[in-house]
Amino acid sequence: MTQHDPKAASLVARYEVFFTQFLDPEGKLKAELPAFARDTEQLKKMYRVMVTTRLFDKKAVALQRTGQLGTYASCLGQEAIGTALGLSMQPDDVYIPAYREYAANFLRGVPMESILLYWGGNERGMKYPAGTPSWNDFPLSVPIATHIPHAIGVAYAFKLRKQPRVVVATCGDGATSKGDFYEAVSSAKIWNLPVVFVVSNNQWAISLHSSRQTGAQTFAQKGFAGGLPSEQVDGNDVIATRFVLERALERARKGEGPSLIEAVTYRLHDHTTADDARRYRGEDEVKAAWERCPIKRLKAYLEAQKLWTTAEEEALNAEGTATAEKAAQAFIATETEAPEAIFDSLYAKLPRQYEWQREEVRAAGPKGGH
Amino acid sequence: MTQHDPKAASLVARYEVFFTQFLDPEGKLKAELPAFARDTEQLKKMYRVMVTTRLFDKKAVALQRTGQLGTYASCLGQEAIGTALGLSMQPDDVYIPAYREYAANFLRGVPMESILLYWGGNERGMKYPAGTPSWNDFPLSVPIATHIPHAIGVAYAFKLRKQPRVVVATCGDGATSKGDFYEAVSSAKIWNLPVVFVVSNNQWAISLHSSRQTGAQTFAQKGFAGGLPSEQVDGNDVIATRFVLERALERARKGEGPSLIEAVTYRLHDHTTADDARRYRGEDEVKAAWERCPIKRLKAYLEAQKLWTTAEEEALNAEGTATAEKAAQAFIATETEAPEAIFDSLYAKLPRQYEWQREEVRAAGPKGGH
Amino acid sequence: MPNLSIIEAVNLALHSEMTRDKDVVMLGEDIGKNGGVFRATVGLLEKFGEERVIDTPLAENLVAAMAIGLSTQGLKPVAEIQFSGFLYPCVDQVVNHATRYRNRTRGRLSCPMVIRAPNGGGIHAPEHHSESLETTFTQMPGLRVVAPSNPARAYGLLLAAIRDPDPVIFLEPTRNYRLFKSAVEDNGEALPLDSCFIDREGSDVTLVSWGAMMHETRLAADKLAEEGISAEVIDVASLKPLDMDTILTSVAKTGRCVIVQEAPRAYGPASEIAANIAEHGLLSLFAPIMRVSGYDTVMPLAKSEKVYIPDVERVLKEVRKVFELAPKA
Amino acid sequence: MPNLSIIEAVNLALHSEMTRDKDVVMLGEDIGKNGGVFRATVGLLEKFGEERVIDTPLAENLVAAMAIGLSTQGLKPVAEIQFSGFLYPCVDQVVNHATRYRNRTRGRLSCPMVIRAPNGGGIHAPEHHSESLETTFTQMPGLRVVAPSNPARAYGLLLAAIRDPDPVIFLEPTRNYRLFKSAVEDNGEALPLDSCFIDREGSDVTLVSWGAMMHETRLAADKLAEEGISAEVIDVASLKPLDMDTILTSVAKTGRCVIVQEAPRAYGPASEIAANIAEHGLLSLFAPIMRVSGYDTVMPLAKSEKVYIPDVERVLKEVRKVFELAPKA
Ligand SMILES: Cc1ncc(C[n+]2csc(CCOP(=O)(O)OP(=O)(O)O)c2C)c(N)n1
Ligand SMILES: Cc1ncc(C[n+]2csc(CCOP(=O)(O)OP(=O)(O)O)c2C)c(N)n1
Ligand SMILES: [Mg+2]
Ligand SMILES: [Mg+2]
Repeated sequence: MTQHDPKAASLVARYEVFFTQFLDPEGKLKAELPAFARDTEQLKKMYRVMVTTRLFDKKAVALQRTGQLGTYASCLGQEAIGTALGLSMQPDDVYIPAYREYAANFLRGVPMESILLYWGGNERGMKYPAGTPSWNDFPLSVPIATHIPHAIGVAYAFKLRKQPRVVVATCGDGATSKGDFYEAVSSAKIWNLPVVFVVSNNQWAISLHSSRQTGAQTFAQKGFAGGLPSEQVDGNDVIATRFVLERALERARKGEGPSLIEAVTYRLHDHTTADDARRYRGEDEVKAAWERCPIKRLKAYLEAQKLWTTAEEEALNAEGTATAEKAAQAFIATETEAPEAIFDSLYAKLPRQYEWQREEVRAAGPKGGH
Repeated sequence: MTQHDPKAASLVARYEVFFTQFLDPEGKLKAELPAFARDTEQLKKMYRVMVTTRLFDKKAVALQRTGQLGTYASCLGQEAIGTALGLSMQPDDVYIPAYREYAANFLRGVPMESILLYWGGNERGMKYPAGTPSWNDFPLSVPIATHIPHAIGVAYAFKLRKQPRVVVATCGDGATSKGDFYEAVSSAKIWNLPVVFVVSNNQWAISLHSSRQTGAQTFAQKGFAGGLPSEQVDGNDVIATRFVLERALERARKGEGPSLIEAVTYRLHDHTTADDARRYRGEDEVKAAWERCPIKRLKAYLEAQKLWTTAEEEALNAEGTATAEKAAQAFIATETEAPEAIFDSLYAKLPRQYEWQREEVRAAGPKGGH
Repeated sequence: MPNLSIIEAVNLALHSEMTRDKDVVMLGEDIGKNGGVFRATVGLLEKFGEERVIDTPLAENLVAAMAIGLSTQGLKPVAEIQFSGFLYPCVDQVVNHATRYRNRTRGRLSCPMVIRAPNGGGIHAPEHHSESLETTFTQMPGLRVVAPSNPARAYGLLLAAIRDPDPVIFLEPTRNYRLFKSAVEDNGEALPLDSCFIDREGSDVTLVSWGAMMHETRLAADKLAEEGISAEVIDVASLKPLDMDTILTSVAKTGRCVIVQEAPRAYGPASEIAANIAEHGLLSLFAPIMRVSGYDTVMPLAKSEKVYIPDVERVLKEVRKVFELAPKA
Repeated sequence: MPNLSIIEAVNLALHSEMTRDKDVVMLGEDIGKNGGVFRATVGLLEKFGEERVIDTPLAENLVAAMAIGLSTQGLKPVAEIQFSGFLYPCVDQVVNHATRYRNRTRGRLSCPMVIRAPNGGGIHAPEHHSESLETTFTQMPGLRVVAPSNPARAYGLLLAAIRDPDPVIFLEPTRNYRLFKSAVEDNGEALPLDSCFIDREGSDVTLVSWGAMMHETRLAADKLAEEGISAEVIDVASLKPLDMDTILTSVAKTGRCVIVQEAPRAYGPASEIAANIAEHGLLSLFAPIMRVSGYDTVMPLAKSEKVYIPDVERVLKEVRKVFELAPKA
């Protein structure tokens, strides 16, 4: 750091990054729990969602390995963030995700098969069910970071209409390198918009380690570039993650403006099923990361508190496995759309100029998928 | 600021923004001067460059007002930054500017008429003279911010070749809202590149006041998003500006990496000659800004120190006016290029496919400019 | 009916539709107090307030993305980009999101939005301020691209663009913003977004153009008339979707076609029109289809822009070639 | 001579030129240890070190801009973009800077750089991974756009692209990366960047294509041969600048032309080729110029991509139309 001559240099601004954690990797409490986490049912619910999500993930990977699903991005090890997101958002809020935090999608009403359909290459997947909170959510975004600034427009619409709604936009550590991420962060506070940016720092962007992604010491501090309250949280501690999220969402809902949260986690799986992480990272690193797994730690805490029995665990596993299996069947049973469907949601009404193309496709009939 | 539970939250990082100033608006010393500024010749040189630049600017505006020059962006009030830049850079360094800091261009060997030719719509303007430091500099960049990430590539080349050269990229406050600016800032430290980013915060981006440009309290703190040593300086204090610039350049040259400097100044003129600032800002604001003018304050200091006489002032004005006049004449005397010149620097060798177009243009002959 | 310039007609359309529909919002750089660098948004801030007339930070990619976000919520954003040369930063957002949200959510989300920008050269502006961007956008599925050529069409097509349920790129003819005035009635009536306009009827040759180049094209038609050649002039107006029926009908009548564009020649809009004629109208052609265009060069700076922009002479030269190859009977 | 796949030929060209010229550097996402998502850069990091093989942060606009900066210093950067759908963020940097530095400085600065990307669909990849981007770049003055269709051309054209003193967009046929192997000699010899290749000689009809669609085009020619129709197959290879001479010579011989592209139909590359034929080769045509193309839709997800991508049947259908209108004598 630069040595400043106190006579010539005056302090103008100071920014600090804090890291919040309630449950350490062993499941030991570090501080008094927030209200929601003193409610046993809430604790069990968070645990159930994480475990069920992991069982879904296992099934999805299995489907891909057996040629029944396309490239799939696993959420293994990141279940806490999606769970905390889903539980801290209100139904009327809008979720603008990247692609990994499936637990949040599920909690907002997205059927598991919808996620499978999307990765399976069927457009039906992103038409979420009407009547659920997910109806207003944005689809999974494969193009990295470019969905984030949409949150500025959505949040501006809420403000314009004086609606007490909040937008939550998520992305990965790699996404923070794109201008799209920054342009949203830099501008959100100009209008004091109700938006919360969440960076799931899972340490890797495919093969690039987070330490090579930027010169910044933390991803949280990127929020300072927009003057946002910005902090780090242990993204594998579902309690801490939900706690800081609820705080940020409440601030936003009360009109106190945007914030940024860096949730520190770890991608336990390959980047996607098309990736082989052994090319670029060591087994030890991954083994060490398993020790910080979000499910393991909450389970340890619940058991230590005698709040969770082996029977409950078995029931949950059986139920979750069945749910995932049912979703897989529903996915497999879903037909590919009619060929001409590629024209039917292109415009509100297909311009007459393109009708002959639609007709050609309809007449040619199905070509068969892969 | 968020109240953190000390048991749950630990401090991870702290960043501070300092503002440096040696000469206050009245020209009073606030701290002991850095070495270079204890040399009277240096002080006079800085003063001469600023005054000469202002006289050039006056001439350029006059040429535009009389229909002899196209749209022109005035540097009125910002002469200190360009002067400090030009004097702190080495000949082998590379300057990647926006468009306002003409003093730096002049100090690096760009003839005044080149700047006039550019704004006059003659491509010859950006072909700087061989043999001067400017030969390796980048042209003025009208598209905002998109030139900044070029500094990453140039600085990387210096590092790869182990050359002790530094890249200086400048932009305005408005430019900091573009992803291009951020992508450069975020990545520079990954490779610890020899680059210095300079933001000339002249309070306005055409009609948008800097307070509406971003939610950030300072533009300096945007550097924290890339982990850069970042600071604010009084951009109307040529001594302070040169001081922090030389410090940053030295760090970069020694291999200690990139930095960001926000030079706080004020745009005394309309945005360009095509703009009328009275539409969006009050006269009082401008009047107050004149009190902080960089030339006025250095002159006050020099006179207080009895280092500057009325005779010297008159000589300088006469000389500067003559120089600007000579440049204007050279500009007016410079012919428009032959029509076919629009093909001659498009590719190293024009592909045969386009030769007929060049021939058509050559055959048609000059069409006359505006 | 007041006589208005094109820029005044644009301004009138914006006032008119913002009054009619409170979901219409404006956003862009310097559109508020400053009224836009070309004054297209003058008076909107005063009348509709800063919540609906949004001065954005300096980031075109953000402007496009923000418009997308606003539009998904049922608002109808009209974004201004100061010069079409600064539309390039919007490309990714437009092609990867604006044109796709409806499709990828099978109708759940949609983007009723307009991005307006002055297009083309001829005003001696600085570097990067005089480009012709049609081709950048006309190739994008799910998009509409409109380029009006006179005040009444600017008014009616802009209303249509704002009311259209899908994204529209609206390219305004920079150098003709104030070139002439003609009658514009503020009747709130939109013009169709999928049809060419027959600007002038004729029987010997079809001249096709749009936007600013319609001016030179009309002058060329005048000149040809003096020479006893009757030119039918078609204003494409909506480049995407492209109304080939009107063009093919005209070519079937005249047997000769010259297409006039300011954009660089290679892979430009004129090529699409020519290709369609070569596929569907070949048998009615008496002569090759000629294209008048800008050159395959970077848009020159002010002193040389006249070298680049096709003038009436260049239009006439190609028309004459056509009649040399296929003389009037 | 080893038999290589297209991706192996690309990798060989990179190894070969980095060995030959120490100013050649690679940059892009995951190109180092990971060897690139398609393995195009495998082995480069190990052989040439991380200073010359640069893993960049996740920002395509930065990758393009960094390549520009490197190239102005006399280095020869070869940037990889993981999928052509992610080239859109590079558009602004390419059109506003890479293609202009030489021109705007009248030769003082220049950008000898290559941006490589896999292009097109057919591998059941996720959303945004299967687009065809030719038209986005072919319209940019000062640029070269290349799209190889077999291993030997991938090798020779990539060497030429790296050695070219100006920016080149190099679009590789994703679904054919590993489709077949053929002989490639590592002789360091570049192929011309301004000429089409006559892939197969014929006399009855000219089939024009490039990149991945050359495969279906060749299969169509085989089928036509069985039917006694002799098709001349032209691999455009370099879309910009476009070698019309070779195409026009062929059409003068055959009198029939069908152009095959994967990109959406409207304003696509085929239209430029057809327009040039309509201007310079009209009199030699026996029949309309047909275009086989993707549809004017967003590229569908994996299950429906076959609906979009032209197959041999669609190529044959257009060819048959041509012979119906102009039967073989
Ligand atoms: C704009 C863009 N560039 C590149 C890619 C290819 N890609 C897919 S995921 C990914 C890494 C993303 O890393 P991060 O943001 O950390 O998210 P994570 O996958 O780790 O959750 C890349 C480079 C893409 N999908 N979009
Ligand atoms: C990409 C881009 N968008 C918009 C413009 C139009 N424009 C020219 S200067 C300017 C404001 C620049 O403000 P700032 O960065 O603060 O620099 P200043 O002019 O104040 O020195 C704008 C919006 C442009 N030239 N480039
Ligand atoms: Mg990651
Ligand atoms: Mg400014």
